[in-house]
Parts: sequence; C-alpha cells; structure tokens
Amino acid sequence: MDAKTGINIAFAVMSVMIIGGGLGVVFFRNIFYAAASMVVCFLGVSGIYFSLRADFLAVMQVLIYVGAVAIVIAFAIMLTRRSRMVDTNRFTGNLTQVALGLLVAGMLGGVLIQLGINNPWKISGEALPPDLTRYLGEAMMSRLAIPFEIAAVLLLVALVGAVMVALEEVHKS
Amino acid sequence: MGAGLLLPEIILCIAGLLVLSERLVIKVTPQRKDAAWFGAGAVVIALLAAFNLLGTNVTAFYGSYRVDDMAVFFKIVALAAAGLTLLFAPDYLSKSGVKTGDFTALVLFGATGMMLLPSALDFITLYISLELISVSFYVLIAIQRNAVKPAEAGLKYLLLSGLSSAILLYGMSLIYGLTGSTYLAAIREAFSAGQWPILAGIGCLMMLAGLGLKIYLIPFHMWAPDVYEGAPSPTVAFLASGSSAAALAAVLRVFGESFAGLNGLWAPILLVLAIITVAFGNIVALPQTNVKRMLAYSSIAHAGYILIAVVAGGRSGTAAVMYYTLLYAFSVVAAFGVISAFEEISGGERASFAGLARRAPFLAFTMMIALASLAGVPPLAGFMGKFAVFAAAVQSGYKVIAAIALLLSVISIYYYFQVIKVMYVDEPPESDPISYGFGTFAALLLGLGGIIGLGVLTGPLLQLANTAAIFARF
Amino acid sequence: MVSLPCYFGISTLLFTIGLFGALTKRNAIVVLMCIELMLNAVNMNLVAFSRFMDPGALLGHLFVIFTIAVAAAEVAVGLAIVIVLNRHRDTVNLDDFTWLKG
Amino acid sequence: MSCPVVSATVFAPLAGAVLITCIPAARKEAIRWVAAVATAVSLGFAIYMVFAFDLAKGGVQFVEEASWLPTFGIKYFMGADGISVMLLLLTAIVGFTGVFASWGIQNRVKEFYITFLSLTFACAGVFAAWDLFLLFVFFELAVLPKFVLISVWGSTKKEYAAMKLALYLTLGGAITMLGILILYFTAGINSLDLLELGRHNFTHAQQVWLFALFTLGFAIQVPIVPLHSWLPDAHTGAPTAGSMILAGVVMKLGAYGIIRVALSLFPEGAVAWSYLLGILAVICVVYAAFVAMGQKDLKYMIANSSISHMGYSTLGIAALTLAGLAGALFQFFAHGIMAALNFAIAGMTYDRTHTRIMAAMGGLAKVMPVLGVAFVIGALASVGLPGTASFWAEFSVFVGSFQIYPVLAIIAISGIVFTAYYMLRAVQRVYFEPLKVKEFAKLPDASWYDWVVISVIIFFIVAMGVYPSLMMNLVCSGLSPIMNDLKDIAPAASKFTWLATWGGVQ
Amino acid sequence: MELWQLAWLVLFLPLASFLIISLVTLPYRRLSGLVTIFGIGASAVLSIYLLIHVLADPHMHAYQDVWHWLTVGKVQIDFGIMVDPLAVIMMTAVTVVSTLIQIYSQAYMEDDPGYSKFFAFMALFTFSMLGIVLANNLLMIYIFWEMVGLCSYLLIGFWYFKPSAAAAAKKAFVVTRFGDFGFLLGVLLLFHYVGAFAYDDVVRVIGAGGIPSAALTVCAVLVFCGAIGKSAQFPLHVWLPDAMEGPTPVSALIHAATMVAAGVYMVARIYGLFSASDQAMMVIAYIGGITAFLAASMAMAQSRMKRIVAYSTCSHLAYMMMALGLGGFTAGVFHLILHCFFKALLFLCSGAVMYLYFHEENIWRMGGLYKYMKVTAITMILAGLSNVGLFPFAGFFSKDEILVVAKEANMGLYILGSLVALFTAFYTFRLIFTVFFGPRSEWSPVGHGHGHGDDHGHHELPDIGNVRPSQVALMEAVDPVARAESDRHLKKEPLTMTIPLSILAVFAVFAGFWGWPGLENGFSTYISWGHGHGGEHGFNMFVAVLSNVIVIIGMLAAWAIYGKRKNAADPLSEAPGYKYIYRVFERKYYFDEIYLWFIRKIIDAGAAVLAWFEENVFTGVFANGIGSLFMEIGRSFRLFQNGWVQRYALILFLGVLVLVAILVLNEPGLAVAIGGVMK
Repeated sequence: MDAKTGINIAFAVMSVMIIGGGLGVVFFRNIFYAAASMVVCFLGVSGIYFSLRADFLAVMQVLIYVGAVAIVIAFAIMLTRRSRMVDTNRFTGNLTQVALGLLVAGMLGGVLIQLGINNPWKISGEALPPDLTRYLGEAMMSRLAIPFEIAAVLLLVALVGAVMVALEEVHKS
Repeated sequence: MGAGLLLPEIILCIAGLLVLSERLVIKVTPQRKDAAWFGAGAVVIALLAAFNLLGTNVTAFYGSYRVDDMAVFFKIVALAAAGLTLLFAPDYLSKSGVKTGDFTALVLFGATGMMLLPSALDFITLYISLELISVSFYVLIAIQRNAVKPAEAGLKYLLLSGLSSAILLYGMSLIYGLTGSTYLAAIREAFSAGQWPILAGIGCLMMLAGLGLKIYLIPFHMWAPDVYEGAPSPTVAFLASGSSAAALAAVLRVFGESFAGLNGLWAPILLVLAIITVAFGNIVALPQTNVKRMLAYSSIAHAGYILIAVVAGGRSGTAAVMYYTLLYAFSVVAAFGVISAFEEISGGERASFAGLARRAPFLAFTMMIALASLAGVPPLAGFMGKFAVFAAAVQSGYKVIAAIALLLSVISIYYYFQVIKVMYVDEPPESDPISYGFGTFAALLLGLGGIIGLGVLTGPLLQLANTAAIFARF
Repeated sequence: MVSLPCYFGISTLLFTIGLFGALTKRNAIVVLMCIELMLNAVNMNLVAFSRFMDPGALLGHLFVIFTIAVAAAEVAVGLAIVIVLNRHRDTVNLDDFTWLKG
Repeated sequence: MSCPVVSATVFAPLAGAVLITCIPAARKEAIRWVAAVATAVSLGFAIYMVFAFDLAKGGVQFVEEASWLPTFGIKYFMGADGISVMLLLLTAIVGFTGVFASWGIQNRVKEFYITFLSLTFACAGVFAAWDLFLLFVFFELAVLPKFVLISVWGSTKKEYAAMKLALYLTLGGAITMLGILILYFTAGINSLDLLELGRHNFTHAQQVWLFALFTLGFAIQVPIVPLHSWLPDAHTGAPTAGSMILAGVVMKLGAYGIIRVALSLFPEGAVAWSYLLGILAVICVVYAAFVAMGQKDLKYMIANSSISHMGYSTLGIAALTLAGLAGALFQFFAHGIMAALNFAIAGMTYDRTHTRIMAAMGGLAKVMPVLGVAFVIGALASVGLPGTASFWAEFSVFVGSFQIYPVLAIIAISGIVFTAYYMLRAVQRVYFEPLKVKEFAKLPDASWYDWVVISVIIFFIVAMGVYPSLMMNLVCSGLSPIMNDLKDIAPAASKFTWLATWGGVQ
Repeated sequence: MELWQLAWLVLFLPLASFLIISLVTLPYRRLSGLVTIFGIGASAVLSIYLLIHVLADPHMHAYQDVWHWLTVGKVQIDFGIMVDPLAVIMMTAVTVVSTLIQIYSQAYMEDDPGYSKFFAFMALFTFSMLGIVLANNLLMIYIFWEMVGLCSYLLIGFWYFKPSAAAAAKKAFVVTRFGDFGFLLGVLLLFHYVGAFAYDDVVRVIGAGGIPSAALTVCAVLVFCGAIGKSAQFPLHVWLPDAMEGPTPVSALIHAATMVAAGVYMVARIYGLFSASDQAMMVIAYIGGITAFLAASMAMAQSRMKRIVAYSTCSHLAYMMMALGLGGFTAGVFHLILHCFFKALLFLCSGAVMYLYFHEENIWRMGGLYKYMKVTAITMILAGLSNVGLFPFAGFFSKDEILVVAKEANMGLYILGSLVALFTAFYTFRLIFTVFFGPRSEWSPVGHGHGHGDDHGHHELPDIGNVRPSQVALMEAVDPVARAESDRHLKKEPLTMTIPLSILAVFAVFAGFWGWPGLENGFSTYISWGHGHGGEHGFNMFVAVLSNVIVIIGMLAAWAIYGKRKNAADPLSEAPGYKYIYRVFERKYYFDEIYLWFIRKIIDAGAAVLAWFEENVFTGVFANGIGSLFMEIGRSFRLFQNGWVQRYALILFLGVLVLVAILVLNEPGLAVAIGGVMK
C-alpha cells in the first residue's frame, strides 16, 4: 500500500470523522453526545490540517478547540444543565423553520460544492517555505504585526468581557 | 514610524488598559464616574493625534495598513462617537448598576477597532478589527447584568454577527482561493481585467452579506430593532454612530476599490437593496411606539441613503458617505443621549416622552433638533448630509433612485414629528423636572453644536470630505 | 495527493451542516457549537487554498490562526451571555428569548 | 452697500427669538414686548426698503453675498428686487400683527413666541434668498415651526392637521429638492445662484421638465387643487397668529417659488404648461369657492376662500402676461393682509365665543362693533371691492388673463359672485341678525392689542387700495426681466374667433 | 385754476365729510349730521354754480381732467372726471336731493344710536354716486359702481339686527353683483379691443369700426347687465323691494333718486356704445318695457307703503330704459332728472307718514291720516300727480316725450307704455286714497299680516332706536279702544321734514316746464344725442291727451275702489275672478320663490356636495387613505420581526441564497439590467 492510497484512506477517514461529527452535533438528542461528536469533528479537521502540511495549525486546532473550546462548552452545559440530560438537544418545534433551514443550507452548500468542483482552480507549483512554523512566527511579527496586536486586545476584551457579563455579584445590593 | 501611524489607537488601548486596571487599585462602584472622564480625555488626546495624522497618506506594514485622509476621517467619526458616548454614559450607568470603568474600557477598545478598520488593507486586518468591534459590542450590549433584555439582545447580536462573520469569512476564503492573496491591492489587480469566475462573484456577495449586517443592509438588518430596544442607550448610541461608520469604510475600501472589477455585479444589487432598505426602514418605522426601536428602523433607512451614495461611488459618492456618517453620528448620539438621560432600564417607550418639554426643556429641545436633523430639516446636519448623498446619486445619473428615496424620506417626517408632538403637546405623567448630570449636558450641548454648527457652517467639512474622498483609492 | 475540490467539498459540507444546525437547533449552546463548525469549515478552506494557491506566502495559514483566536473569543463571550440568560430565565432555548420583537 | 438691510429684515425676528430664550418664562409681558419690538424692527426695515428701492435702477438691490458651500458653489446670497421687497413687507406686516394677535395667549408664551418668530424668520428668508439652495433651506426651515405652532397651540384636530401639513409640505420640499439637484447638474455651472442660472440657457426639453418638477413641488404649498387637502385643516387648527401667517405668507411661498424659480428660469417650460396651469387655477377658484360655500365652520370657510383667491394668482401666472403676473403678485400682498385680517377676526371671535360654527353665533356686531366692522371690511376686501387692495389684484389678473384665456377668465371672474355670496352670508350669520345666544351679550369688544392688529392691517388694505402704484411699480420692476424672457415665446393673445365668426368683421 | 376743476371739489367734499365723521366726530351725533349736511350742501351749491355756467353756454364741449392712477405695462388706469351738461345736471340733481334728504334725516334718524354712522355712510354714498356721474372712463365708473353697491349694502343693512334687513342687504349686493359680473366682462372685452378705458377712446374706436359688430353687441349687452343689476331691471329687479328694509331716507336717496338711476345714467353716458348696436338697443328697449309692465302690475297689489313706491321706481326706471333703448335720449334723461325729484319726494312723504304713524308700513292699517299730517299729505299728493304724469305736473312732460318716442319707434312698446301709465295712475292713488282718506282702519295686533305673503317680519320693530319705548308699548297694545289714546301720541310734523318736502314738492310740480316743447334753451338744448335723431321729438297732441285720459281713468278707478272702502284689506284681493291675478301680482310673479329655489336647490346643494367630496374624497381617500395604507404595510412587516433569532438568521441566509441565485441563474445580466432601469 503506497503513500497515495494511504493518504486517500486517511483523507476518507478524516472526512468521515468531520462529517459524522458535524452530523452528530446536529442530530444527537443528548447534548453531551453532541459536544463529544463536535470534538471528534475537530479532531478530523486537525487531521486535515496535517494532511495539508499545516502541522502547527493542526496542533493549535487540537489545543484550542479540543482543549479549550470544547471544555468551555462542557462547562457551559454543566452550568445550564437541567435535571435530565436526555432530550436537551432538540430541533426547534417550528417545522417550516427546519424545512427552510434544510433547504437554504442544502441549496447553498449544493451550489457551492458544484461550483467549487467545476471551478478551474489555478494551482501554483510553489514550494512551501522550509521551516513552516518559523515562517509563520516571523510573519506574525512582521507583516501581520497589527492583526497580531489586535488579536491580543480582542482576546483581552473577550475574557474580561465574559467576566463582566457573567460574573455573579456576591454582594448584591 | 509605524508607531506614529498608530498613535491614536495606541492611546486608546493604553487608556483602556489603565481603566481596566483601575479596579485593582481602588474600589469602584457604579456611582464613580471618573473612569468615563478619563476615557473621554483619552479620546480627546487621540482626536488630536488623529487630526495630526491628516495629510499623511502612507501605506505601511507590507501594504496591509494605510493611513490616509479617508481613514483619518473615519477615525475622527469613531472618536467623536466614543467621546460623546462616554460623556453621557455615566449618568445612565450609575442608574443601571454597571461599573463605569468596564463600560469605558470596552468603548475605548471598540473605538480602537473602529479606527483600525478603515485603515485595514488586507482581509486579515480587516476581519480582526471587525471582530474587535463586534466582541466589544457583545459585551457592551449585555453588560447590564441586572436585566434580561440586554442579555437577550446581546445573544441575538452575538449569534447573528457570528453567523455573518462566518459567511464573511467564507466569502473571503473564496476570494483568497481565487486570487491567492488577502491584500486588497492584489485582489484589485486580479479582478481589474473584469473577467472573473462565478465563484468570485459568490465570494463577493457573501462578503456583502457579512458586512451588510454591520451596515443595516436588508435582509441582514434584522438584529437592529431588537438590539436597539434591548441594549443600554449609551451602547446603542455608540453602536449606531460608530460601528456602521467603520463598516462603511470597509465597504468603501473593499467594494469601491478591490472589487471595482466586479462592479457590474454588486453595484446594481446593492442599489436595489439600498432602495428596499430605505423603503423598509421608513415604512416599518411608522407604527413603532418605542422610540429606540423606531430609531433602529430609522437607522436602517439612513443606511439605505448612504448605500445609494456608496453605489453612486466616485469621488462625490465617497465624500457624501463620509460626510453623512459624521453628521449622522452627531444626530443619533444626541437622540440617544436624551433617551438615556431619563429612561428607566431599556425603556424608551414613546409614551414616556409625554410632556418632556415641560419636565426638561433642554432635553426636549435637543431631541427635537436631533430628530429634525434625522428627518432632514434644513439647515441641520441631517439635511446637508442628505443633500450631499442625493447630489452624488443624481450626479452619477441615478435620478429615479434619488426620486424614490426622496419621496420615501417624506414618510419619515411622520414618525420623527410624532415624537416631537408627544414631547411638546402631551400632558406629562408626573410634572417633576428631570435631573441629569453635567456629562449628559455637555454631551448634548456638543451634539447640538455638531448638528446645528456642522449644518450651518458645513462648507469646510464638506471640502475636507471631498479631498479625503480621493484617497479611497489606495 | 488529494485534490483541492475534495477539501473544498468537505469543508463546504461541514459548513452546510453547521449552517443547518445553527438555523434549526433549539439549544443556544448547540447553536454556538454549530457556528464553531462553520468557522472550522472556513478554516479548512483557507488552509487548503493557502496550501494550493500560495504555498509561498501561506496567508491562509496565518488567517486561520486569527480566526481560531476569534472563534475562541466569541464562544467565550457567547457562553457567558447564555449563562446570564439561563440565570435569568432558567432556559437556554432560543425560541424562548423573544421578548424583544416588533 | 453699507448696512445689510435685507439680512436685518430677515434676521430681526430670529434675533428676537434668541433674545426670548434668555428671558424667564414667567415674565410674559417682557417676552411679548421683545417679540413686538423684533417684528417692528423688521417691519421698519421692510418699509425703508420699499422707499429706498431704486425703481429706475430696478434689478436686485441691497445685495449681500458670501460663499457658503464652495463645494457646490452655493452662496449666502441675499438681496431684494421689487417682488422681494413687497413680499418682505407683507411678511413683516403679518409678523408684526401676528405678535399682537396672539397677545392674549397665556399658555407657554415663551415657546410660542420663539416658534412664531422663527417661522416669520424662515418665511422672510425665502423672499430674500437669491441662491436657490438658500431659498430652499428657508423654505423647508418653515415646516418645523409650523408643525409645533399648530400642534401645541392649535385647536380642533390640531395634531392631525399639523402632521398633515408637515407631510404635505415635506413632500413638496422633496420634489423641489429633486428639482434643484437635477437643475444643478443639468446646468453644470457649479452654482445655484438664481441670476447666473437665469443667464444659462437650457434646452427646450430641459425647460419643460424642470418647470413641471419645480411647479409640482411648489404647487403643494400654493396650494393648487388637488394638492390642497392639508390647507383647510391646518389653517383651521392653527392658533390665530398661525392661521394669519399661514394664509398671509406661507401660501405665498409656493406661488413665489413658481414665479421666482420655475417661471424665471424656464420660460419655455412655463409656456408649454401654462394652459394646464390655467385650467387648474380656474378649478381652484370655482371648486374652492363652492367648498367654502358649503362650510359651516367659519375658519374652514375662510381657509377655502384662501384657496379660491390663490387660484386667481395662479391664473395670473398662467396667463404669462405682465398684467397677469403683476396681478398675481399683487394678489400675494392683497390676499396676504386680507386673509390675515379675516383669520385674525375669526380667531378673536373664537377666543370670545369658543365656537366657530357660524350658525351658533349671530348678532355679534351688537356686542363687538369694532370686530364687526373689521370683519365686514375683511369680507368686502375678499369680495374684491374697489378701494381695497384685492380689487387691483383681481382686476389686473382679469385684464391679464382675459385676453389669453377668455373662457377660463370668464369662469374665474364668475367667482366674484360666489365669493360675495358666501362672504356676505358669513357676515350676516355671524355678526348681523339678532343676538342668538344670550351668553354672548357680555362678550368684550376688541382690546387694545386687537386694535393694533385691525388698524394696521386695515390701513394697508385701504392704502394699497387707494394708491396701488406704490406696490405695482415695485412688482413691475421685478417682473421686467421675466417679461424680457417671455417676450418672444409667450402665447399670443387669443383673437376671440368665437366672436368674430359670429357675424362680425375682424 | 380752471372753473370746471371745481367738479373735483364737488366730488371730494362728501368724501371729506365721510372721513371727518368716521375718524373724528363719530361720538358726536349732531356734529356728524351737520358735517354731512354742510359737506354735501357745499357741493350742491358748487354744482348749482357750475350748472349756471353750463346754462350759460349750451354748446360747451366736455371738459376732462385726468390723473394717472396706475400703470401696469400697457394697461393705463386713470382717475379722471368729465364735465359736460349731462354730468353737471345729474350732479346737481344728486347733490340737491341728497342735501334735502340729509336735512330730512336729521329728524327721521333722531333717536337712532347709529346716527353718526348713518350720516357717514350717506356722505360716502354721495361721494361714490358723484364718482359715477363724473367718471370719464369705464373702469372708474365700474369702481364707483361697486362703491355705491357697497354703500347700499351698508345702508340697507343699517339695522343689521333685523334679520330681514340683513338678508335684504346681502340680497341687494349679491344680485347687483350678478349684473356687475357682466359689466366687468363687458369692460374687459372693450378693453381688449380698445386698449383703453376712457369713453372717448371707446367711442373713437367704435367710430373707426375697430370692433366687429357682433363683439360690439356683446360688449354693449354685457355692460348693460350692470345697468340691469343696479337699476333693478328684469330679471334682476328682485332686490329693490327688499331693499326697503333700510331707513326711508336711504330708500329715497339711493333706491329712488340716485343709485338705481345710475344704470340709466350709465346707459346715457356711454350712449355712443349702445346706439352703435341696434340689437343692443333692442335688448335695452324690451327689457325696459317688460320691467315697466311687471313692476307696475306688482305695485298694484302690494300692501306695504314703501314697496309700492319701490315698484313704482322700478317701473319708472324701466320707462327710462325703454326710452333710451328706443333712441329717446333726451326723453330718458329728462325723465331721469324729474323722477329724481318726485320719487324722492314720494319716498320722503311715505317716510314721514311712517315716522309719524309708529313706523307702521302696512297701508291697510292706515286711512284717514289726512287730518293728522296735512303737509305730508299735500306734498305726497303732488308727488303722486307728478308720478302719474298728469298735466301740468313735472312727470307729464318727460313721460309724454317718452311715449312720443315709443309711438314713433315701436307701436307695441307704446301700447305697453300706455298700459303702464294706467297702472301707475291706479296704484299711486290706490296708495294715496288708502292712506290719507277713507276711514281709519280697525287696526289691532290681531290683524297683523293676514294673507300677506311678503310682510315677513315687517311688523317686528327694531328693538332700539327710532321708536320711543312708549311708542313700542303702544304698538303692542294698540287696538280700537286705545286708538284715541294713541292718536294723541302722534307726533307733529317737524320742520326738518316739512321744509325738504316742500322744496322737493316745488321741483316735482314745476321742474317739468324746463322741458316745455319748443322752449328756448329748453332741456333738449343741453341734453341731446346726435343731430335731431333721438333729440327733440316734437309734441304730439294725440299722445298727450290720450295719456292724460288714461291717467284720469286710472285715478278714478282707484277712487272707486279705495276712495271709500270699509274693511282693512284690499277689496280686490277677494274680488271674484280677479283675485287669482291679484295673488300673482301680490306674490310678484313668484320671482323670489323661483330664485330662492335655484339658490337652495342648485347653488347651496352643489356647495354641500362639493364640501362632502372635499371631506370624504380628498381628505378621506387621498390624504388619510394613503397614510393608513403605508401604516398598514408597516404593521404587516412587523410580523417578520417576531423576535426569534433563528428566524432572523434564516432570513439572513435566505438573502444570501437569493443573491447567489441571481448570480448563478443568470450571469450579472439581470443585475446590470436593474442598474440600467434605475438610471
């Protein structure tokens, strides 16, 4: 079994993980399962990153999403839990909404995929920079310095803001 | 020199950080207003720095960031919005149990985002500053812990703008995929031929949708009424005056410039959407009984006018957009300043304005002027803005559009004057005068000054906008 | 190696699923999760494109780093708000949050 | 020019308003007197202008110019030709008497006078502005004060009336603004200076459409049937001074706009549309007269009669002859003061009897002889009796239009009979006949400030009736440039073929 | 200073006294009266002075003096006077009669609170009337035309608190306004052809054939409409009887002597216009004839003193019109002048009777008053004789001339004229006999207004003034028993009344001799049209005798019927067979009813309909309808905003989908097309 097929199989597996995970998020009745399948999906995505030689991103993906986001969400579920966990992840009662949602999402996706497949992509034969991570780091410090700074501020705002919003005042007046 | 270009933003960030760390050193209560004054001071300094930047037209950071008169103009708009908001916010916050420091810091960070956005020349910077604005507003809207409506509004805003940024990102990714670059300049080059695959068109439209949420473009506007009604008035003032201005700057940059090649696609669509926006905003505002909600619809209508100018494009169109955003900022901030001065938590019902003229003549007068300006009564700011916008439209040949929009704008008289009538005619529920702090007074005074002064003596401003408009192309 | 359209297709499919969920799920947290899915889809897009279109600059990679950060931020704030709402209304069902309307 | 006379005339009321803001609301007398002085100053300047105006020189005088919006080439360009002078005088008179007519108001005096004075200011500005944009600014500026005036101090249906007025007038404004924009870019001389635009020559098609656009915009303000629906409600709902200035000045703004902008810039367009305009005018005259006849409410009757009277103006404009236009403009003045008087008396009567239903009054002349006399004079003036200014206006219109549109003119002239009918019937029902309601027997007659109103207005009515040349010369000098434009394109006088064919030699 | 410029003085003295009264002496009753008397008296003296000069040279040509009033482009409006024999004679008549009537009014109005006002109005009227007399151009005559209309409005409505008076005033103004409508049209049409208003220009242009004959006729007839209105000719005669609601001096001055004569005067003044068009002359003549007959016949069945005289006036004016229409210029004008005197006298006498007799107007409540008021009775009889035109009283001469003209020109009208003469004799002496002779009627409140259609409210008296309270009490309480009591309250005739009456009587009796056929410097020397034509018509013994016979027959008939009547009602009103005709006469041929029907059913109804239309269509549908339409659309759109965030999201993505669809389904084409349309 050569590399090519290996890659293909790997890709197939990841696709399954991603799509399955995504579907799981949507269709599991129990929100915990939904969260779990989201994690699966995230892992698949990181796998895709690997397959695209974006190792650094893949690691970040695992760290941030699987490590942070999923946990945060889990906490949120805990905090907002009710007595029983079954049936916590239902579709909305409004059928037209569901139908239309399906329609919209489906058509949008369909159109996009169909176009994307037929689209003549101009693949460039350039080689990746030798040391990818180093390259990214330098880019962060140089050409993307401003976004980098902004991102810092943004995260600060998000964290502080989350506290501001959610913090329970101990001494209620 | 990079630091020099970023001076205003840096000032605001530092100020924001200082304000945040305030609570580390002193015990803060909602009654303390000094944080806001400090923030306002910082805004003033930043304003000076921004004015200092006028005339420097340079592109820095590998072409991802540009400081030109247009950007500076929008920075000034953002600063004006933030400054006025910070002036009158404390009175409201102290009523609603929000720590002034928190609010101030978030306003400052949000303003930073608004100032960065017009300068962004690549998708990454653009997206991240946009998100900075959004995230600040998520918090600013929901910051009022002791009430439900703000939280609900916050959630709605968060979900919708999250979705829209997803669609925006998707569009960006498509464009990136087709051009191989996130730099606006490069993208312009890629499309300059006028030939583009249909996927590019989709990417363009998706970005339109993503940005459309921030500029009240129908059908991406639906968050506005709920958020306006639910959010604290100072937040809404800042939101209405600042964020859409910044987003418009981005629209000018992205669509006016980098998608110039796709002009034949997005311009007509945007035009139609703009007219629908005007009609929808004006007509749906008619039956509103909550002033904040009514103002949301009026914001939608005004966004429509501005978008007409965006489509009209060219130097005059761009100038009209900038000019309008600034003048509009003053009117809307003044209006919400008045509302916040006496509303109880997320109120703003029209009935609560009854007899305001007797309880607080100054508030009533300011509100009347602000509304008149929004309604386009000359020689107030709003009228001048409208004149510029429609002039641009007619100049680039959109006579019919201008006609329709003008006729639709007549409707707006009804809901604006209805409020004036309630304030001046109806009997007040209780006759005790309304008291408001100095900050509110100052803010409203500045607002009035802006509305009347910029209206009457608007020549220089218009010329500034006109010269700045050249730099829309980078 | 696997061709670009496959990546594109996968990501778009994920995007679609996320969108469908976001439009139809009742639980606010799940909707947030769905948004995360959509962002991930976009990320995949970006990475794929950067890998195929400009391996030289890899702007896509860089972009993704930021989107991830932003996504994390959004989810943090979003969950905070959800919790507040839950505290007030003891529900996380979006179709219960319809006080503001008209 | 040394002293900015025009600006002084225009801004004096505004200055008064600003001054009043500084006076505590409790000191009503002081406020009233400030208002009176402000308007008096304006009146003084206006009268000065009437006599200082150099007829020999003609053209625009007392010019003041300053750049305003250089980007659009918009200027602050004030000045006065004969027409402006006359109408500034009219505005000043109505403003001055309006202050006294509302002397009796006790409720929110401060705000009232601020509103009223700013309204006067805006109206005066329209007549003095020679930059189209400036003119439009003043034109629209008048809407808000009107709205507040009616909705706060008005009477029956006031809020509805105010809103209707605001909507209608803004609609007119919107159309006009569109016209201005199109005009600006069609002319393409980067200026809205009326004189420069007058020199620029437009193509025939442009003239036709632009004239239509502007006239449509202004017609709402005139008002020309069927765009008149706002007027009766507004005039009736408004407080006395409000009705006075609405009928006396505001109605003139529209017609003035038609002459000053549409006609003088697009004479060919005027010729193209003149016949339609004439027909509409006649409809105004007769239709409104009949509607007035059918009214039970005194103020409604007067309001409709105003529409009918402005129909004469419109007819004069449509005739495009010097006599016709001069008559139309003179009608502005004549009807302005006459309607002001009528509404003043109606208001005073209403303040005393608290009813406006004519059937519910009667025999008041016995109780209030002064008001009775004034009302009779007002009625006779609106009947167009010789010796009152209106006679000259109407006669001049008839002379001017009769030779162009004989048939229309004849129908319009028949209006004098209907007017006489309903006006005198009103006099009979309200002031003559025995006193119907015993409670009215104690009503007070005119107080001193009513005297001021009545005597000032009647003085001008009679003075202009006896010595019309004073105004007519001003008007003619103002019209001479327009007539020059029209000289070779105006429709020729009809040859009365309908007579010649009937067995006559021609 | 030219002699004739005194005419300016004559014109403006009355105006001066009006201004003085209204601005200064309004509070001082006596003073105001004197101001008027002296103002008008002065101008009377002046005009007599001028008259003397006129008489001095028979062939003076018209003097004109013009002041430029107003210039509008090519329209030149002058304020000018034209002094010629016609003007001067008329002027004299007006001023003299007016003066006498002012003196008379001193007594008549003595108790009226509006005393000063009355004299102010009288002065203003005299001014306006003189304006008509002296005017030298059409516009000016039109202006003063309206002015006298105004004065008559004010004076008829002098007792405005009487509903009948208020109504009558309005009626008079509006009806005459109808005539003026035509007048104005005529003036405008003439101006269109002539380009000026002055008589001379008009006549000149006509002479030059500048006006097509058809147009000329139209002009003439239109201008004549004014005369129809003012001179109460058929079909606009209806206002004159009602006008009697005004004080009697007013009726005497305005509605007998001067204003109503203005129509005739105007026709004479612009005779050049009318005589140029035969059709127009025909119209005038026939209108005159018809009116004369109608009025006279109506006068025979009236029961209110002043109304009888009013109809008599009407028919006499019609006589003049007929004369002018038939080309009898001199005759018409002569009759106009004489009529001035004897009709004024007739009115003043009846006024005196009413004044002395509790302001009662119904002749059936009088009778046998001769012994209470001798001067009045005698003068009235003289006036009556002049009125019926019995030789040698004044009326005879002019009437005779008219009949001569008629006989020459148009037999039919001649017969009609003679018939009218008969009627005149009958109704005049019907009045005189009923009032002064025969038994006192059994007048009591019960008898009020039985069967009299036209005496609506005439017995409700002014609640103030001109009747002393004591008299009012009497009025209500009077009955056969109390009459002896009441008779003692009859006032004595004051000198201020008897003197004017006597003076006028002199005129009424002797003035006619000026027109004595073949007299050197007779009337026709000064007043004649053209050469021979329409001037002196010679004397026709047959006509003269016949007319006198007719008159005498009429008088005898009157004596037979009314001389010694018993009951307090008109015997004829019940006479078998005749009574229907009588009813028709009495109800004035139902003109008022017809006109009233027209006004109520056509004008007012139309007004009501349009008012409804205005309210429900323009306001209801246009204004409010559109407004609520928008409002409803707005409401319906609110439903989308149902607060459910996912619905918002759905709409958002639907939007995206639609945009994408636009793009995918058909390339940018559609979008571009939209853009094109919007341009």
